[in-house]
Amino acid sequence: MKNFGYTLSEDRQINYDKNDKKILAYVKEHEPSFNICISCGTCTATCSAAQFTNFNIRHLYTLLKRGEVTTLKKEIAKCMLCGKCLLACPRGVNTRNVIIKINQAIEKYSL
Amino acid sequence: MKTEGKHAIWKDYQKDIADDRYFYVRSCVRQNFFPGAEQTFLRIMRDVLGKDVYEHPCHTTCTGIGYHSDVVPFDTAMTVVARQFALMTESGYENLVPSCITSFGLYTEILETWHHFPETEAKVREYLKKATGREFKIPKNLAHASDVIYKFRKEIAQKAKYKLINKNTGEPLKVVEHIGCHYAKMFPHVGVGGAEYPYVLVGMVEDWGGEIVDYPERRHCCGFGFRQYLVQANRGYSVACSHKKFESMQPYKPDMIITNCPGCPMFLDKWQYTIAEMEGKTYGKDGHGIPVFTFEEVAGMVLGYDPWDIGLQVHQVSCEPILDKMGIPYDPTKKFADKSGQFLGAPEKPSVLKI
Amino acid sequence: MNKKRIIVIGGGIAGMEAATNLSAMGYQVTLLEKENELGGHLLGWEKLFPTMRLGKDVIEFLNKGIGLTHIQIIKNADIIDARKNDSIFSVKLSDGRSFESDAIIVATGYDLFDARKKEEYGYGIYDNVITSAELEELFLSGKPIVNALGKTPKKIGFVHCVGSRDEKVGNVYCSKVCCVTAVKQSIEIKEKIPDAEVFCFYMDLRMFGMHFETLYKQAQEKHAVNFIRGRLSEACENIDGSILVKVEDTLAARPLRMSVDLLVLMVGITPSEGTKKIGAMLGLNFGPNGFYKCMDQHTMTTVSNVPGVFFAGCCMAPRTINNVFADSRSAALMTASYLENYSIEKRTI
Amino acid sequence: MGKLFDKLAEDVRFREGLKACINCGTCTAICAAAEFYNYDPRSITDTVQGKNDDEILALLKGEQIWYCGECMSCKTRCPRGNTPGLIICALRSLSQELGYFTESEKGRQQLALKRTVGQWILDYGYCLYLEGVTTDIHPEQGPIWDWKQKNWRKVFDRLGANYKGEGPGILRKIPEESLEELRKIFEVTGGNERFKKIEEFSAKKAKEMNIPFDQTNENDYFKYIYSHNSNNHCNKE
Amino acid sequence: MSYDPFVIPFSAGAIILFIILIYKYTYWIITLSKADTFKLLKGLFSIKFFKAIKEIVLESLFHRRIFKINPVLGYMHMSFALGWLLLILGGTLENKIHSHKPFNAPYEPIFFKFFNHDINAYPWANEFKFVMDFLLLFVLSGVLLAFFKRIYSRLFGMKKTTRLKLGDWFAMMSLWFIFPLRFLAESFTAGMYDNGGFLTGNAGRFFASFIPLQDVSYIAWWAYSIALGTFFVALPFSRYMHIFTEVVLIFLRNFGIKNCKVYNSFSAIEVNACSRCGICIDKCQLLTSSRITDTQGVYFLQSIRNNEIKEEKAFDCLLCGRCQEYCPVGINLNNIRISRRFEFATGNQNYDYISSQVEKTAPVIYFAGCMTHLTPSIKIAMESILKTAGIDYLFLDKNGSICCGRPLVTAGEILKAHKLIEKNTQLIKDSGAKTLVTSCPICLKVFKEDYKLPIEVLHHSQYLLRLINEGKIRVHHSKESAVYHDPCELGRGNKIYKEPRELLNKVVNLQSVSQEAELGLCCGNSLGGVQLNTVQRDLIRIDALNVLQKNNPNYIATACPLCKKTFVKSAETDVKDIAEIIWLSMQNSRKPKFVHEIKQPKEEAVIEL
Repeated sequence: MKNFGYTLSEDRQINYDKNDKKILAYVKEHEPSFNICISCGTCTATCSAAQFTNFNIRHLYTLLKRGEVTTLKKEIAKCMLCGKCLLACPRGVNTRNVIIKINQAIEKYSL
Repeated sequence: MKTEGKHAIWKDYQKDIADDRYFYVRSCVRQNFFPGAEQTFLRIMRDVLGKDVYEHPCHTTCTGIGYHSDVVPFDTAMTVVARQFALMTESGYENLVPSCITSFGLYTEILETWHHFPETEAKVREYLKKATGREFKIPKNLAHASDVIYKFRKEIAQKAKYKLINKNTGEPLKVVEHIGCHYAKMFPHVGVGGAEYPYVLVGMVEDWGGEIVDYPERRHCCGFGFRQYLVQANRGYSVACSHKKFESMQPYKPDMIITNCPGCPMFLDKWQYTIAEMEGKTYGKDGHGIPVFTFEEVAGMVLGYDPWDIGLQVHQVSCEPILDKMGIPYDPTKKFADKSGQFLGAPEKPSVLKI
Repeated sequence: MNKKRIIVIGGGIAGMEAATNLSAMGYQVTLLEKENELGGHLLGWEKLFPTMRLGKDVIEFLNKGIGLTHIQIIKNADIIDARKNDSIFSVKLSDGRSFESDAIIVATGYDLFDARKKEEYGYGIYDNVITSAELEELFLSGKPIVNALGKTPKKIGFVHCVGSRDEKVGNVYCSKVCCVTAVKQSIEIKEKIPDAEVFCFYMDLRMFGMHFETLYKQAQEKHAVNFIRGRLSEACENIDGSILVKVEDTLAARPLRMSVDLLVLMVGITPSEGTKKIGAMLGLNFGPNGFYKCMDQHTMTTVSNVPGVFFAGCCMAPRTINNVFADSRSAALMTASYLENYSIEKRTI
Repeated sequence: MGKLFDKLAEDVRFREGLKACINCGTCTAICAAAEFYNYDPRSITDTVQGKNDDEILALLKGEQIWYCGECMSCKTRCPRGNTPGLIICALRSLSQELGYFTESEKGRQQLALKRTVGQWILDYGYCLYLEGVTTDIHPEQGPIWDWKQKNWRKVFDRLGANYKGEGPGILRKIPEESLEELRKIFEVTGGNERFKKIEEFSAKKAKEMNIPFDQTNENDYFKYIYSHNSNNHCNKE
Repeated sequence: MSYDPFVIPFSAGAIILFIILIYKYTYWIITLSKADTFKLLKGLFSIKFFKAIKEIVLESLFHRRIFKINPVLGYMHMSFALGWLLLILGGTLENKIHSHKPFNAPYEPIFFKFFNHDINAYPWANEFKFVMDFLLLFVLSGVLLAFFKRIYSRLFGMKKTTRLKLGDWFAMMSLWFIFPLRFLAESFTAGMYDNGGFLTGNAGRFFASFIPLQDVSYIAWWAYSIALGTFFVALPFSRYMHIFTEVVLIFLRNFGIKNCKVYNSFSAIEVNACSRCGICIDKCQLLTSSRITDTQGVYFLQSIRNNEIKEEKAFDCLLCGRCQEYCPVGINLNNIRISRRFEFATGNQNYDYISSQVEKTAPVIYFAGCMTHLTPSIKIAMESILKTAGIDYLFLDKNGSICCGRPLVTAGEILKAHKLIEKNTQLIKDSGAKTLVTSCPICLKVFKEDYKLPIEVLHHSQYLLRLINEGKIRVHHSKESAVYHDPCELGRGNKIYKEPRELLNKVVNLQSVSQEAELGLCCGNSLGGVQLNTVQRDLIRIDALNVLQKNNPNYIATACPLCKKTFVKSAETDVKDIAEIIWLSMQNSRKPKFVHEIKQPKEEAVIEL
């Protein structure tokens, strides 16, 4: 193979059809309230971890809904499960359990 | 797919294209990479259609590539373009025909800007006067070379020796069209057929016997992106864009790609070689690439010009498969020969891409 | 019996209700409808948001009103001229008939946005791109939901704001009803095809009505409808005939591509041909968006610039059915006030 | 507050490009750069319309604004008639005018562009010039280009070009007086000023990074900016 | 030595039983951790041993705790345990006195009446006759109650009694038959030989009048033996395992061996020590409010014993601790629950972002806690109070909380929690403080239970009381009435019931509510209830509020930000944290002082005139 001094750039576009959504499916099955999330960001606004680091749980949820899990494991690890988001959520999503389920799914499918 | 739907849209985007006395301005990229194309254009215009196409020896680059690489300020670009206008005015022409899509886009953008911000035009006139003492009239008609060929596509079809048809099967050739981004994306009304379903190349292909295939990434940029290609560190982006297009068009098994922008054919041609070398992947039949042509070259082919006069030999992806399909005769020994027919030695073969 | 005559132009919800009210007050009412059936757009609607009540129930209700009164109903009425001489209005039809009246209620309604104008969505080109109205007809027909390939769609996309909030097509306003309609239709789709994946591509979800938000939540909770915040940029056809959509998931801040078996365009509400025609004939004022301009946004919504001409329904702006009922009745009152010289319709602000 | 915004607003392209953004994402959805870079024209448009100097400054100093390929696809689709592409042009101009471009890896590349395309324009009157495009820095041009380079005179002759010739024709020599006019235009319209700034700030940066720098294209700084890719321009967060 | 084949079922059963028991207990004992084994050995030769004996008598025989909670139930259990034991002892003694042999086969005392009919041939024969019959009657009364409890549990004031598994049915039935059969067997024999005490004797004579006793009595003895045998074999596989296990448990517990949050053999012993009395069932709000019927302590332990533990069962419990507060066996249900959750833990964590910088050192640390940041009024009140009291304190989590780790513990993420515990411990140590005050009982719990802090840890209610007593702050008593809601983690979790009430009594008229202190209700949002949905949580909150608001007090006082945040959602009454109430009272109590001060000069002026 010839060296051109560069390689094909990686595609950043979310390819929904290609994305594997088994982690999403696991979370939805074990914590159905994940469905009613409206991505309003209240969770992120109140998040304890977000006070110290760029941890954006709403953004992670949004990505997960599209089957985007590349950064999921690394990011979700920052959560301290303090449960503030759970109390703040205007839609009654069991945000705390969603995170627990995400972790379980990550383990289950050894992401 | 319902093509009548497209025809309905095409009706909304008719543009008037002058029918004679053109002031031709050349393209930097075309001259360097596809000199045969511009040559063919003039040949067709003058010899076949008997039109008056004037080229002023003193015209320069429009600086478009420099402008879109953001090293040339807008004022400068506008004034350089104003100078081209001046040359045109001085030579008594009114119909500007740029060979380059970037130029065409820049001219359009400038005229639009002047239309919305007259003070800018006034400023540019001062600049030009100050710098060169020249004055100019705004062109009465601005059309890209491909617009002009589109206008006379039927005449060309009548005079055609060959058609975009597989002579063995009688099937029309599957043609993928690629329109330069700056042709109509900025100003849909200046493009034949508009921005979403440009008709300029489709019209040619249809009238010359071919069949256009629409594919999902049809509108995607080839990836030139000016600074993105010109600086080596960014070329991964450039090639990735073309790669995306190839991946998207491959399932349709196109026989060839036709383009109206000088840069795109060069990239779509050369990137096939690069991707083959990088990824070991080719997009044509058994290891070959998909031949890429400029609209002038295709016009030349149907008119039966000698492929080596048109300059098909400087393509990286070999054109022979198409020539064979269309039944266009060619002398393989002359492909890499000079004017006198003396062999210059063949270029080395790529390790993956079949030629 | 009051001898005063009123012509109501347009036999949709607004026209029918206004006519009913005025006739009940004892006026001689003539109702002109261009089609050969009363009911307007409602005829093409199976279920209504947010309660999923059947559209035909509402039509039945309106017909009861007509039945209670003595309205002269003229169907297939193609108006070629309408004018006001002194205080008398005269309206001519193409079939030569003509009518006179002391007041006119214009209830010329709306047209759905022509989705072809959004070229990049490929409506009228790609077979599996349809409009919300076409989907509703499909529901109404009771036929199974299949796409152009005759297959039951497993992935369906709903594109909000098609022809609304879009300067490119010259409609800067919000059509008000599309958001909740998309939610309603996505629920219906899920009820008919439970294993389908449904996606709504929206910019803002304008759930302004009392129970709209509940419907929205139900769509998520009960039917797992997906909502992706981003305006569709283009739709292309894949080789298998499915539709490839390109959109930014603005909440993920990443571009997204997805293939759907059926793409439904939520077409907006635009001023109807009739609105333009009648408006020109009677010299009515138009607002910047081509709907009728009323005398005052807050206080005189149903009153026109021509004394004796009053507005009802979507000829003024996009409206929900309950709004239409409200202002067709208010139009009736204003008309009565005009005819009886109460002159409360003359107030200015 | 708004100082930088006002400077941007002096650029006619900015006034043309920015109406009022509703963050719908049509531009990003169709943006080729957004597919391969950490780039989001929507958020850039939103940022500049926020008029916050700090945020605009961050843009001017950052990588983002240099990702755009200026294909202008964004203009076609915007429901509010904005053109993020033009906003980018304005931001890039300002970034160079104020010397912020050297703060970012991609911005620094402006020097390379100035010394190739920019120089070719002034020297030859062409944006691209055969001699400049050699397969050692353009390997993707492939064997066919090598062949052409080896025999260019003959090939151009074969194809009826007027290479370096008098009068009209392909790759003709642009008359000296025309080139003079061109240079004069650059002088009066601020083209040279732009070039000067690119050179000055780059030299300054090279010193700061202490990488050897000179007027040729052979110096380490040039080679560095021309070929260095930190590869953190595409993350999926 | 007397023998008859019918003793085989009994003897076989007994042997099998003891083999199994010995196997199980030795296994559990040897798998105890080193530290625990050491405690065990030390305990055996210490006063603790006798403490244990005492407790065994009180609990395992007299069932004191059950008596306290439910006398009838207590009597039932006692009749079985104590009655049966005495029967065995009595029998053995009687048998010893009768046959002067040093050894007897174990079955001889059990079937004494079958083998010995020469009924007056040994000392105190009549006394024995009476006592043995009396004990039999005592046990039989218990059997009767048990029977009624099954068919109608309300009789015992229990809304629900434990649902049984097959093995349990088997064991229970055989148990129920044992004593009636013994009664019949002994009566028949007594009838034949015309002897027996007031019970068996009379019954015997009565039966003799219409049954051919010589035919049936032998069958009765067989049946009795079989019943015993069956029961013995079924015992280890049924809830009756608790009979012996509880004894072991009491020993170990007295030796200072504690249940930890990771499942170990001590946990196993606790699980087997559950008598499934079902007292925990009624105490569970998930049953009474949320209609969840299968997760209560008894079922949970049962599912562990049957290795059929489901994720939901592990995760829906509130960990409010009401059940364990009332468990007669004193099983630490919360920890066992957590230990099962631990098995679902993932350990995927990255807390490197947490800084380890304290802004200053101070004698007192105030740690608000995450939840307090959601209820700023508490934070503000505390800061104001501390400032007024002139305390030099460090607000450790002023700029956002590093979580204390308890929420992770409740989710079973023990390892993750310890990362946070380390980080916080470091910060606390670096601050050089002597006292740590927190507003959040959840934090308090973990600080006290899992942190090994060298300093004093107080909930603000304790600290504020101290400040008042030390005269550092002044409050005054208002006319307003309030009820106090015991937060789970503060009350049952940390056994802090007194201080908050004392504190409140200084400033308001504290009314009592129907369920408080140990019986205090959970607000429903306990972080323990990981899996509960909004509806289930709301039901709990609403019921709890109804109890609190019954006598519509001026406000509901609580001492936990989470409870406050939860209640305000739907309380008609004003919900205030103790700190807020104190701060309010402090502000009011300044006024009179102030007025008094400005009065002074006026009076002087009058004198001058």
